[in-house]
Amino acid sequence: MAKVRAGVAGQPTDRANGGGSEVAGLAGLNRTELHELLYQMLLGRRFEEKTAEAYAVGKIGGFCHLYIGQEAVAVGAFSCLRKEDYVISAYREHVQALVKGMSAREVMAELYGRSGGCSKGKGGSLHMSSAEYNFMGGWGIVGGQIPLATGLGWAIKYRGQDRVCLCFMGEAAVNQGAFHESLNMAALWKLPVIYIVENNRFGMGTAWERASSLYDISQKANAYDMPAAVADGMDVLSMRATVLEAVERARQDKVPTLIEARCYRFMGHSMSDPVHGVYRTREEVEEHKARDPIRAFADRLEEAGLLTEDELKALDARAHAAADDAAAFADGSPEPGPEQLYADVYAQVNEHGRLFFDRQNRAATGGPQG
Amino acid sequence: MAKVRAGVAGQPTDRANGGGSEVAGLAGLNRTELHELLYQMLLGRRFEEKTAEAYAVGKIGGFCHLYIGQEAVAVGAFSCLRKEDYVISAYREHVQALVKGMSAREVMAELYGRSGGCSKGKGGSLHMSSAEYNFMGGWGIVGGQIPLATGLGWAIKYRGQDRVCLCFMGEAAVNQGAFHESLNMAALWKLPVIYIVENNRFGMGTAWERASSLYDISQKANAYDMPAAVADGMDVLSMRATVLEAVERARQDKVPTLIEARCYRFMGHSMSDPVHGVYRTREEVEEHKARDPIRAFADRLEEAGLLTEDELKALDARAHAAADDAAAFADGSPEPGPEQLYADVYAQVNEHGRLFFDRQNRAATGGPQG
Amino acid sequence: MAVKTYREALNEALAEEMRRDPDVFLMGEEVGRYNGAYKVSKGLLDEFGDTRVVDTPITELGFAGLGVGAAMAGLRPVIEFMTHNFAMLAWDQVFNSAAKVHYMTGGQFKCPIVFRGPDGAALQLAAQHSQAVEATYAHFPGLKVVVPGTPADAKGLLKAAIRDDDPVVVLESELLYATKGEVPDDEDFIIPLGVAEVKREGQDVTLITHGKMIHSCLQAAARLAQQQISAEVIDLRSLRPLDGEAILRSVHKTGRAVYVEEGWPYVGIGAEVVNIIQQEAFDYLDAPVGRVTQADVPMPYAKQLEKLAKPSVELIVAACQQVTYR
Amino acid sequence: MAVKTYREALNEALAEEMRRDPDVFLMGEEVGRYNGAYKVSKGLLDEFGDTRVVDTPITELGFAGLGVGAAMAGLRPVIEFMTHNFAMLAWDQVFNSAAKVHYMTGGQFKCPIVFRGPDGAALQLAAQHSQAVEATYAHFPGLKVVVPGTPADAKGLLKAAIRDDDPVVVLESELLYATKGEVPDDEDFIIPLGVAEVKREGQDVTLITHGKMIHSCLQAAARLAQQQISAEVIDLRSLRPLDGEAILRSVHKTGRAVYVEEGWPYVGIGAEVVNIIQQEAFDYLDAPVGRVTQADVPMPYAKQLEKLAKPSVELIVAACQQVTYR
Ligand SMILES: Cc1ncc(C[n+]2csc(CCOP(=O)(O)OP(=O)(O)O)c2C)c(N)n1
Ligand SMILES: Cc1ncc(C[n+]2csc(CCOP(=O)(O)OP(=O)(O)O)c2C)c(N)n1
Ligand SMILES: [Mg+2]
Ligand SMILES: [Mg+2]
Repeated sequence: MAKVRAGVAGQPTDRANGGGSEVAGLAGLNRTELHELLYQMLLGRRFEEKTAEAYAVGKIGGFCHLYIGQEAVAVGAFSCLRKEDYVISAYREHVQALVKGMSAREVMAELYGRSGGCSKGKGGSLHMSSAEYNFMGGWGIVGGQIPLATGLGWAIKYRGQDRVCLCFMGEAAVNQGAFHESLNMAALWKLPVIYIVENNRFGMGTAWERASSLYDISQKANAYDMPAAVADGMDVLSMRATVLEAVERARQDKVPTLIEARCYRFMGHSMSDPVHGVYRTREEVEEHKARDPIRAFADRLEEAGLLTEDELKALDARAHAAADDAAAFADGSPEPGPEQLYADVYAQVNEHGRLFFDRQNRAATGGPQG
Repeated sequence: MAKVRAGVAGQPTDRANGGGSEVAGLAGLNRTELHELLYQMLLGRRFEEKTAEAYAVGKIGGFCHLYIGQEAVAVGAFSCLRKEDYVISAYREHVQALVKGMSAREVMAELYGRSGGCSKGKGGSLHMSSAEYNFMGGWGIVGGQIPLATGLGWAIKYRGQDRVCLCFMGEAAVNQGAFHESLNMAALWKLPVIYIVENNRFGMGTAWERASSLYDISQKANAYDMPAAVADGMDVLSMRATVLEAVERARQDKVPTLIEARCYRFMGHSMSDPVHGVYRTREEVEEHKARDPIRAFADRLEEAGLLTEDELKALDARAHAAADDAAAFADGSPEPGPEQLYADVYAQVNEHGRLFFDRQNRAATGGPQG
Repeated sequence: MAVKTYREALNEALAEEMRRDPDVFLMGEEVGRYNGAYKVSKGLLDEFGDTRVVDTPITELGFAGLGVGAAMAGLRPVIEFMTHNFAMLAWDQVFNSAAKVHYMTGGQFKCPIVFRGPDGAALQLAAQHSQAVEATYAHFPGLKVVVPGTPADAKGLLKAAIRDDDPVVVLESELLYATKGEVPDDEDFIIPLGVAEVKREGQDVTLITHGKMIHSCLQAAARLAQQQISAEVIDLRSLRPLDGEAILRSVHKTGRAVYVEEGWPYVGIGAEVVNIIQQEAFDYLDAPVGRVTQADVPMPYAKQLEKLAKPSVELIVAACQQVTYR
Repeated sequence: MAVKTYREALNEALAEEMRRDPDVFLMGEEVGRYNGAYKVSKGLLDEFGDTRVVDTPITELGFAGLGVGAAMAGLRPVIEFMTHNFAMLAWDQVFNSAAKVHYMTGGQFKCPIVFRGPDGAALQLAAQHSQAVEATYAHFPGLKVVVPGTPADAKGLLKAAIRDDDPVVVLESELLYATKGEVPDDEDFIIPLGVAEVKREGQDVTLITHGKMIHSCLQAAARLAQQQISAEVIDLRSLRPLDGEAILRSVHKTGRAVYVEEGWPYVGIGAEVVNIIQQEAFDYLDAPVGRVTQADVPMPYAKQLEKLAKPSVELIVAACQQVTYR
């Protein structure tokens, strides 16, 4: 997203939050940059649709959590980042990996469990990551990534780097002790971490108000004397404006921020979960789908004369093509060989002693003897 | 403390907070009740002094954390309780055990590791408890008792009982995830638990402001939409008034409260820690000692004409006698026999299978063969 | 007797015990309105209401500890961990509270609590969601640990666990929930903790195992039978207490044994069973006790790698051939 | 060589590695201004300042996870747990994060972190403060685990752990901090992970052990010598990687072995060592491998009970007599 970022360096943040309606652009972004935001959202959507298809035919296994409906959150937020900034997230992270810069190919191949995947097929849906793009991972333990994010912020400060760390979590993770412990340390030590709570209303089947005694997530920041903000997670420009402010504060003053992004999950919790059911009605889902963040942003650009129907079609075609290409690549990527079973358990395989203890398995797979 | 409690049922809580200066009493308590409060504090003080002596000559071992300086917190708070109310605490709990009603003998014998101890010598300093008095224990894991307190509150509500649970913790425990998870559940489910943070300024050698990004502990309650209050933990009547209000709220509305009791630890963190050192100066300690809660309360009673010098001496003599008697009892109480090693690991020793696996040890100690 | 799924058997055990004893309640993530992440608690919210079937926030440490506190007050909580992978967040409360409270209070407070949920791998859930952690639970005195492998065992062991006065960890399995088997109807059907079962009789080699792996062992035994190797399959069912006699009886007969488990090898349950056999049946042994376990690696996601990582019927057969020198 | 305490040896290891590599930092409760709860980090705050010697709030899960994040970013954190009893609060980050991140990212992120602190019992600290938990750590692939028993080993192993690119758990001991021994001065003195040491040579029986128990084993060996039983004492030092060869070499010679450990017996390290010996030296064994461990109970507070609960020199001697049939 380097292109977009470059366009807005130094823009006053209050202008960024909607409003600016000169035909030249919107929210301080020019036409190309706005199209890029739209494209990223479309890419995410098409990629996830492709993922759902592949899952349905058994090419992808395990747990698989789609991001459909929440694209504006990642696209808006990451448009404020540089390549060297860190992002860490939970398990609903395929699209975030893409938006951080990872190729659709390596993400899809990882979903397919193939050696061309970003983690050679060892991580899968829950554990996308890229050392190159500083996408530090998908984490499968709810809240487990929050202390890690705090550590990434710690490392930035330790080294005096001009970086920030963005930490994504679902709203249900806020109730974990890890959240509390991390935010206190980040505020106490002034770490450049922006904690973004994607409040899509539900943790599996539990609505937020059934899990938390306080409704307003951003107010939790007061317990740590930390700045906070609320963003409309269905509006890519609102996300961008809110995160931009937090990122600037983090870069300049090394101060963390807690952001609640109010959004909605259009799909079931995971591929095995129905879209609606005991915990929400079809009507509720439909109501939110009417506020589809991609449709809404495209409409807004069209109304402002910043997007034509043909341009939209072209962007969408590009997104479709990228998703198709990713799937084709994944299909052709070889399965990891048996020698991969024991590879990567350790970074440093000791020449002394035994690190592994299952001779039988090792013999069967050609695993290490050390 | 049944006597004191009986005297104040239905007293308006604002009167309780100091002020009331008719010679008949103070803060809604009559002379006898006030003397009882003073006696409890004296008992705690003399008991702990005796404990320190016994520790110095090796009659008590392990970790040992004294309560000297904090007596007003427990005495004021527990004066609002009934016998059936639950209390649970951390490891600085000898005096709390006494004030909840346990005999000085069983607490001292436990410190001595003798069979006459409340836990037959198996728990020691960190783990005082009494099923009879609903003193649910000293806990050695910082913050570990907070979820348990929440469960005691849950049990009260589950059974529709007219009880409350008081949970004590040091201020350093507030940073633990267990605090966050527990307070959320207690507020969400409206459990009758009163969380009392004894803010004695330090967790071992770490001053509160070096461990928390927010200074005001009571404000942390906002994150859970929970009522909160601050009490002067050096003033037994302030403690009493604050806790009384919370207890009434808990009994009537089943609502939890977070109370910060500001106090000070006169001794080192534990018996092996010097009173002052790298983390605080002798002057700071002396300054706080000048506000000794026992001296201050006695002075106040004397000024109000509610206590004579002779009465004070008599109360103190009683406290000394109780502490001496406890030590004598403990000295005479037998050590637990070897058969105790395997007793109580399980409440239900199964007749099938083996529960224990160290034949050698079991043979040596006459332990169970099952 | 009726044929039921493992899931239904657990559900019945919960419902029956909740009907029988008003102090029993179920608490965990999604156990109520969602009917359980794996539908084990289906219908219980409707029958028992929301003080007895309680949806929690995602706070494993907190609600596990809440359960311990409630148990100290005399209730009988059943705490569901959505999986035991997440229970690690709560292990302080399991090991430092539940396992110790009765001892360190000199027997004043019982802790009749059940911690249950699926353990071990399902399919392609990768490293953080595929761990079999029974070796860790079983190590701690103060806990009891059971691992049912069939619907009948699931029902009988869970009921026994709920009625027990000590903390019991029940390790279920995602891949077993849909499996079927005969389950006794008797409302007091209980499988006492600490009683193993011979799931198949044999003469030449003893396959000792627990939980899901009994099915792999039974398959292996069938294949071995074709090779004229007669394998006895012993399902321990309970890891603490442990039915050492059942192990020894069989090893005295066969002189050869293989331990099969889903967990990692190093310091696994199998290591301890080897220890018991060599301590107490040293002179009966004709060959070292074999072991088949998960590969000593975090679980990989890719399907083929995962398959290689899991203890397979092939490896079990091979281990039996090895200890019988065939 | 100079005589130093175990505490000083650890302190030197930290200081030397921090001087050598600016990416190394120490974080934990009371490590800074207080100089460490057990004074292991004495003087380090003064020398290295408060970004490299960091006092934390009491939030074990949080700062352990912070360390893992920092390690993923390329730093080399040394995380001190005031004791490993409290580390249970952080085990999710140790087992689900540190032990798995390298594998599940396909090798993209290393996790060069050290988790250190005292393990096992001191004196009369009761059930929640007296646990030896190495069996649990060692079970998880992805971790390395070392347990130094002497000052020299403490220094050499901690330095090796800090330089290692994987997460290493270092289990120290409160009761050893003040013990003394010769420590090499060389700043590059390293004891490679996975190399055991013969602490005393002998012919009749092999005492295998780790950590604090080597001292009890050496005492037992001295007493056994008076009874004309020559015991060899092997200190494993590192539990993962494990020097299996050293075990087998000695057992081949003596034909008899006893494992001694401070932890609980059931599914303990000793069980696995028994397993290895019976797998790989079956034909050399003249008697079942003996074991001496903590009693299978939570640690009691009372002095006499605690003494009974701990593995004693007497029990070690008795176990050696038993396996040598004397
Ligand atoms: C510690 C832990 N507990 C439980 C789970 C099972 N689980 C996976 S996702 C989830 C819901 C999380 O909801 P939220 O944080 O709001 O994220 P969302 O799925 O809405 O993106 C649960 C309970 C888990 N993975 N980790
Ligand atoms: C989980 C855990 N971490 C660390 C410790 C070691 N420790 C014992 S007391 C203590 C300080 C606690 O301070 P605070 O909560 O303020 O209570 P106080 O001692 O002041 O009463 C620490 C760090 C522990 N017992 N448990
Ligand atoms: Mg959510
Ligand atoms: Mg304190």
